[in-house]
Amino acid sequence: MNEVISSIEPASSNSGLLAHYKAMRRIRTFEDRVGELYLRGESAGSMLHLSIGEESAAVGVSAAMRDGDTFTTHHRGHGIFLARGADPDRMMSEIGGKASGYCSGKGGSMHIADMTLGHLGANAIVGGGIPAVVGAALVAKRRGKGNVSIAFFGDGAMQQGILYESMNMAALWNLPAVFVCINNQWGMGTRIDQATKATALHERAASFGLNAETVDGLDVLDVVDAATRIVDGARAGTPGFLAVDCFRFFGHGRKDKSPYRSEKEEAEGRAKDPVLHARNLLMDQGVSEADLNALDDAVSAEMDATIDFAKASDEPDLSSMFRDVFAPGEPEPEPVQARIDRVLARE
Amino acid sequence: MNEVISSIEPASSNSGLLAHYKAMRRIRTFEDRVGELYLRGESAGSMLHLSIGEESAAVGVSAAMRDGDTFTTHHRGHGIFLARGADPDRMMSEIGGKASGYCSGKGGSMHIADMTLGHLGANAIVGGGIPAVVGAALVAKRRGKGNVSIAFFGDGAMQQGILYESMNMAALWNLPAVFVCINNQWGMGTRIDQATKATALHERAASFGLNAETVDGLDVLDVVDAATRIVDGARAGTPGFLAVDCFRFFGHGRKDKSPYRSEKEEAEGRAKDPVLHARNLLMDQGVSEADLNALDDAVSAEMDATIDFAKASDEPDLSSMFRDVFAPGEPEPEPVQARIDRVLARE
Amino acid sequence: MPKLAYRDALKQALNDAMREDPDIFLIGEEVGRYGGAYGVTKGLIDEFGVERVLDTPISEPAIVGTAVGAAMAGMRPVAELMYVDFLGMTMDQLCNQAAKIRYMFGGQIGVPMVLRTQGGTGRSAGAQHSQSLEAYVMHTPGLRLAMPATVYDAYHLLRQALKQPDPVVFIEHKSLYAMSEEVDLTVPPPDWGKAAIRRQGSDLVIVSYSRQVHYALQAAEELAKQGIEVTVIDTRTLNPLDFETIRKEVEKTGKAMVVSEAAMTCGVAAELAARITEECFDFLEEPVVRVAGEDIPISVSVALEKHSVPTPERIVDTARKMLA
Amino acid sequence: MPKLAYRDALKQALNDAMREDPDIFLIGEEVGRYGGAYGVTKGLIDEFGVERVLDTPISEPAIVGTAVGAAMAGMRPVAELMYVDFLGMTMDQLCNQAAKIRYMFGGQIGVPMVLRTQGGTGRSAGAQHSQSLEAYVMHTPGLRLAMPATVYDAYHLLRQALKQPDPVVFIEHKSLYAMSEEVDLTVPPPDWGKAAIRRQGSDLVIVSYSRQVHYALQAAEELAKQGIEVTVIDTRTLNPLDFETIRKEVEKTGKAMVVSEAAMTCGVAAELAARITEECFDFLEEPVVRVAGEDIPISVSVALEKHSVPTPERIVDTARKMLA
Ligand SMILES: Cc1ncc(C[n+]2csc(CCOP(=O)(O)OP(=O)(O)O)c2C)c(N)n1
Ligand SMILES: Cc1ncc(C[n+]2csc(CCOP(=O)(O)OP(=O)(O)O)c2C)c(N)n1
Ligand SMILES: [Mg+2]
Ligand SMILES: [Mg+2]
Repeated sequence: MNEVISSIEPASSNSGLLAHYKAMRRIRTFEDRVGELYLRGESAGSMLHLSIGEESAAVGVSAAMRDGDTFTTHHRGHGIFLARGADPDRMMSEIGGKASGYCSGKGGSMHIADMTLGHLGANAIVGGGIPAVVGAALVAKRRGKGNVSIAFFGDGAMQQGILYESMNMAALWNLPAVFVCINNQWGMGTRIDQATKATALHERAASFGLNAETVDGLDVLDVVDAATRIVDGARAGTPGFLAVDCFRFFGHGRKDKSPYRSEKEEAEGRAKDPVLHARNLLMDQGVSEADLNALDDAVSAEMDATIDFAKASDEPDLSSMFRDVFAPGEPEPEPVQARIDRVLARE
Repeated sequence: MNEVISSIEPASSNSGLLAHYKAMRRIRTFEDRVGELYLRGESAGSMLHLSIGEESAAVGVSAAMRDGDTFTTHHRGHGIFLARGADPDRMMSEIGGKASGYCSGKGGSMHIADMTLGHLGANAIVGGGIPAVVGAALVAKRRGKGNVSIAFFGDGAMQQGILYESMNMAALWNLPAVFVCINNQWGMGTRIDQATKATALHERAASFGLNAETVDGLDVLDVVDAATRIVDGARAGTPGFLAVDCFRFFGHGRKDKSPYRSEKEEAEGRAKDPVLHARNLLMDQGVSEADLNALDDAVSAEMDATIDFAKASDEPDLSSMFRDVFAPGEPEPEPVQARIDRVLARE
Repeated sequence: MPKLAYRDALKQALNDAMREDPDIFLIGEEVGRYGGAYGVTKGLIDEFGVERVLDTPISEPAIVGTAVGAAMAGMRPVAELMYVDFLGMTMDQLCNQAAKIRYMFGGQIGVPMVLRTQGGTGRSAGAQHSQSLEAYVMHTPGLRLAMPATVYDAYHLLRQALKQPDPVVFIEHKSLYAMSEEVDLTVPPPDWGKAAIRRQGSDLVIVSYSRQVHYALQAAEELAKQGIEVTVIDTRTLNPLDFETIRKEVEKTGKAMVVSEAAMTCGVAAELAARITEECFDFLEEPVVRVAGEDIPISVSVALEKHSVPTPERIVDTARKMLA
Repeated sequence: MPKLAYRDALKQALNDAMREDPDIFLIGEEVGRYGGAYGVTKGLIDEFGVERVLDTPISEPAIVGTAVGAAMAGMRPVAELMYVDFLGMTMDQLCNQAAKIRYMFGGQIGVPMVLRTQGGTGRSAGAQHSQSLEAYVMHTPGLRLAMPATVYDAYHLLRQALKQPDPVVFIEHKSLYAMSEEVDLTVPPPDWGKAAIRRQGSDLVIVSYSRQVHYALQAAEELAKQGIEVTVIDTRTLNPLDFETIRKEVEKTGKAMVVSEAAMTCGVAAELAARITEECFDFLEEPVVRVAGEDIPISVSVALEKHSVPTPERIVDTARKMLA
């Protein structure tokens, strides 16, 4: 038990349910904390999208991944990044726009990335991160180390044309690419059946020649199984598509109260709680509530600390503003102020 | 027989084979003539794409259309426009970049249009004309006159994402929209199976909820039947997709010798000649070769005349250059020369 | 006089225009049930129904393309792009189709559509949700471009845009939505394409548009305290551009500054500076100075974001140097 | 010295670079079996195989996005956009992704890709195949932009582009592909980002790039006969822009003309004119004159097309008026 509590290694496909539970709990708790930070107006960014309710997608697919695999996420990608082993402190401070964050405070929640973990980047453009995995998969195939590249996106992105162009190329070239649609039923205030007549999402991918499945996200072990099939298929040269059915527990943004959803739908949706479901399964399997509470507390403590870390971190220095537009060593763009001063100081 | 020869009305779904044959023959002959004009360097435009081999798609689908229906075409759309009743003289002079052309010489082969016939425009952007039919279908539905809007495009456009966005919207809103893919097997030097693994093109459309079929273009009557099913379905509120299998007889452009195609493929492809096929059927049905020759001669004469018309037409006047950027009555953009002169004549 | 918010003036304009013209309809993401990401279209779906307020899938290229087709077929669509930052997905339909159709087809038909969108900084929305991309539009022949700075203009420029025979890109500023002003909408508007002189001074002319007009006016207040009187011109539209008003004012003072939130290089400020210089050269005592956005992406960091675009302080400082 | 065509110099550059760097690969429509719409990549697929010369479906957005991902994953893609006119479909991937990734991610990674494309008039290819869209690129922070005018530069600028750590948009001119020049490629190239003085004169400086450099040189020949000596600067790259060379020359003559095929309003000519004016104001005897493309779409009509962009005649005429 203890080593599970202390470990923050990404759970693998043969980790037990307890490890998956912990991975999901860490996401749930992180999102709770970042939501509070945001509501207190202490996070940078006017937009914050929580993945609460989608933890099994992040953890289940992550379990089918291995070192060297790369991935892109969308605007609701905290969970996936955590499942892949992200440092929650540096995540929290990046979301807070602090210099100690993953992207030195320049990216924030929607543009977080970490090359060392294969995270090629979150994206604020719906569908924007999808084609990059085709390129990364192309390279993975060249390098021949058996790695895959996975794009994570929401059901709303199913209506972006670039997804079909990307899946077609991946199929044409037999690339180790996987397209994971986290179907939380909603895209802002639009329910999936208000965005398309074709709600059996995997059928579209199948029509382009990919291995395609839809899995219910309630039980993380089901997601692990389906993801393992799809991801292993991709490693073997047939790109795949996986839709994970779940529910967006909160609003689109943390402040959105989802007035467009009925009480009934909210209640039914929240009933499909993958974290609670795993917890109950564990208790059925004889894990004591005390142990689970201990684990939850340890996770809470870990995540509370991220807030302190973020608060204690500095804002980025203004001198960093012109850095990173181009590579180190390249001249930085001339600041407008410098131009003005030179122009006016000419005499 | 004679009235058929003299009429250039678009053939309707209950016109006999003879009318369809004539419509196809007119396309074939027009394309022959414009090809000659081009090879002699007398047409404007460095690009000319002939629809020879695709006549049954143009005529067959056109037969399922009626007055008030609108359509967009692609860069190989002469045949469809002719089938809808275009004046070949004004087509030829437009392709020649002459003032007497449909677009006053500004558009040419790839940007020809005629609002009076519902032709919302050819397009030099592969897939560029597809979403416009969703908008036109939206309007047709509002107006309630039972009209449809049809997008014609090639197999290469099947790999453009905007097609899927457009089909999805048409399905979502039950629009009278039809998507016709003229599958001539090639996109420039890329055979369809080199552009996608999913060569059963209609399956993709079906996965988005459209009525979708593929029909062999050899026999124009088969195309008429399939097109009538699909188009009538669209009039009834279920958008449709039709792939017409055919072969691109010439190169991508008239000067392209298609070195990337084998002798064998060329021969087999050209054997699938919808015009010859219809002619033979007519003879089997007892139409005399003499009558058919007479018809062909009449068509040749008509098309020869288009060349003379185009040649006799004037180049557009330079004064027309700044016209039509904005609506009549709006100030025209200031010519660069006028700006320069004003700037330098300031003292 | 009643106070009205920029956001509500836009809604009012849509509401009034839709009642007048049955061919106007809205099409875009979240414009209906959700009421628009910034609440501009809230309630319109109840007023006009799903037939005239179309919530779409997330398919920007097809949304703009659908509007193009609907406009050609005789209606007057108002397509909404939630953020101007998404323009990059739609520029083929906007610039190769909408902008060129009248010309390519020899004047047979126009594309009377309005593309409503919003841009600019101020919400710490990051590099892909904070841009000012009006230069892409202004550079494209065949497109009109309006960028309202005031509540009054939010209403009247949108009403006028909805009467144009050609495609209009209408760019709102995300930081102005909540701005309220006392305004009498019954005052007849200036002609479409006319600039407005927001403040009259004798020392320097500042030419701007959208949110930066307010920064220029704040700067003008401060400068007045220091004895410097500036004229502030709000171009209101960038295509058509009312250059005559700019010329007259610049010829009076001989000094001009252009202020734009867009990246400086090849931006709107470059065009305005080049145009003023070539047309008013003999009157200029100083080079036209560009106070524009930095040539960098916008950070999510509040601190970095703020300094990525012009500030009232920089406008004041620059004006003082120009008059030193 | 051997004669080499612009088209073949480009192929040579790709060939040499691909032999040197195994991580370079080509990806685009018809770049392989067909050899490129204008024949630039002909034969490279035989030389390097389908693994390094990838023919793609017609999916511009995904082609650019794939290149972005491959570049981030450690290779060096050369994506081809058959016509710069198709940029509109790809600007999200190019401008929101490729251009901003290094910055958004705090410098963790760059996107060392080259987007090869071609633009300009001269083939009566119509409104959607004849544009000069470099201003969209120049206005976007994070992108490099190279536009070779000579055979030598076609080779060396492409070789240098293939060594850049950041995304480079490389725009060829369709009317230059067949141009042959006697050229010694072994002469070491100027540093990346340095402008070239193509002709030295004392009366007027003409700043240009790409095909218009040749029009400027033709005009200079003619002007010389009339006793007017002009300096012709070829910027070679627009980002980085070698302004120092421009400044030095303009300060010598006090007169400058910028020549660009792109539409005038908000175009590259606007930026160059604004920049020259603000930096060289006290040296200018005349306003910087913009000889640019008309603010209209390009017609398929040969006659209209020719007059939609600058001609040597107009450059000559304008120079004479400037010196009158
Ligand atoms: C190209 C683009 N269009 C629209 C938006 C605005 N937007 C942000 S998230 C979102 C909904 C996305 O829904 P979905 O893909 O299901 O993801 P979810 O929010 O449910 O996780 C929209 C419309 C955007 N960011 N990018
Ligand atoms: C967006 C875009 N990409 C590429 C091209 C160049 N191009 C013109 S036609 C063509 C092939 C199109 O093939 P298909 O759709 O099958 O039509 P076909 O030529 O066979 O009629 C290509 C690649 C273009 N005009 N537009
Ligand atoms: Mg969703
Ligand atoms: Mg084809």
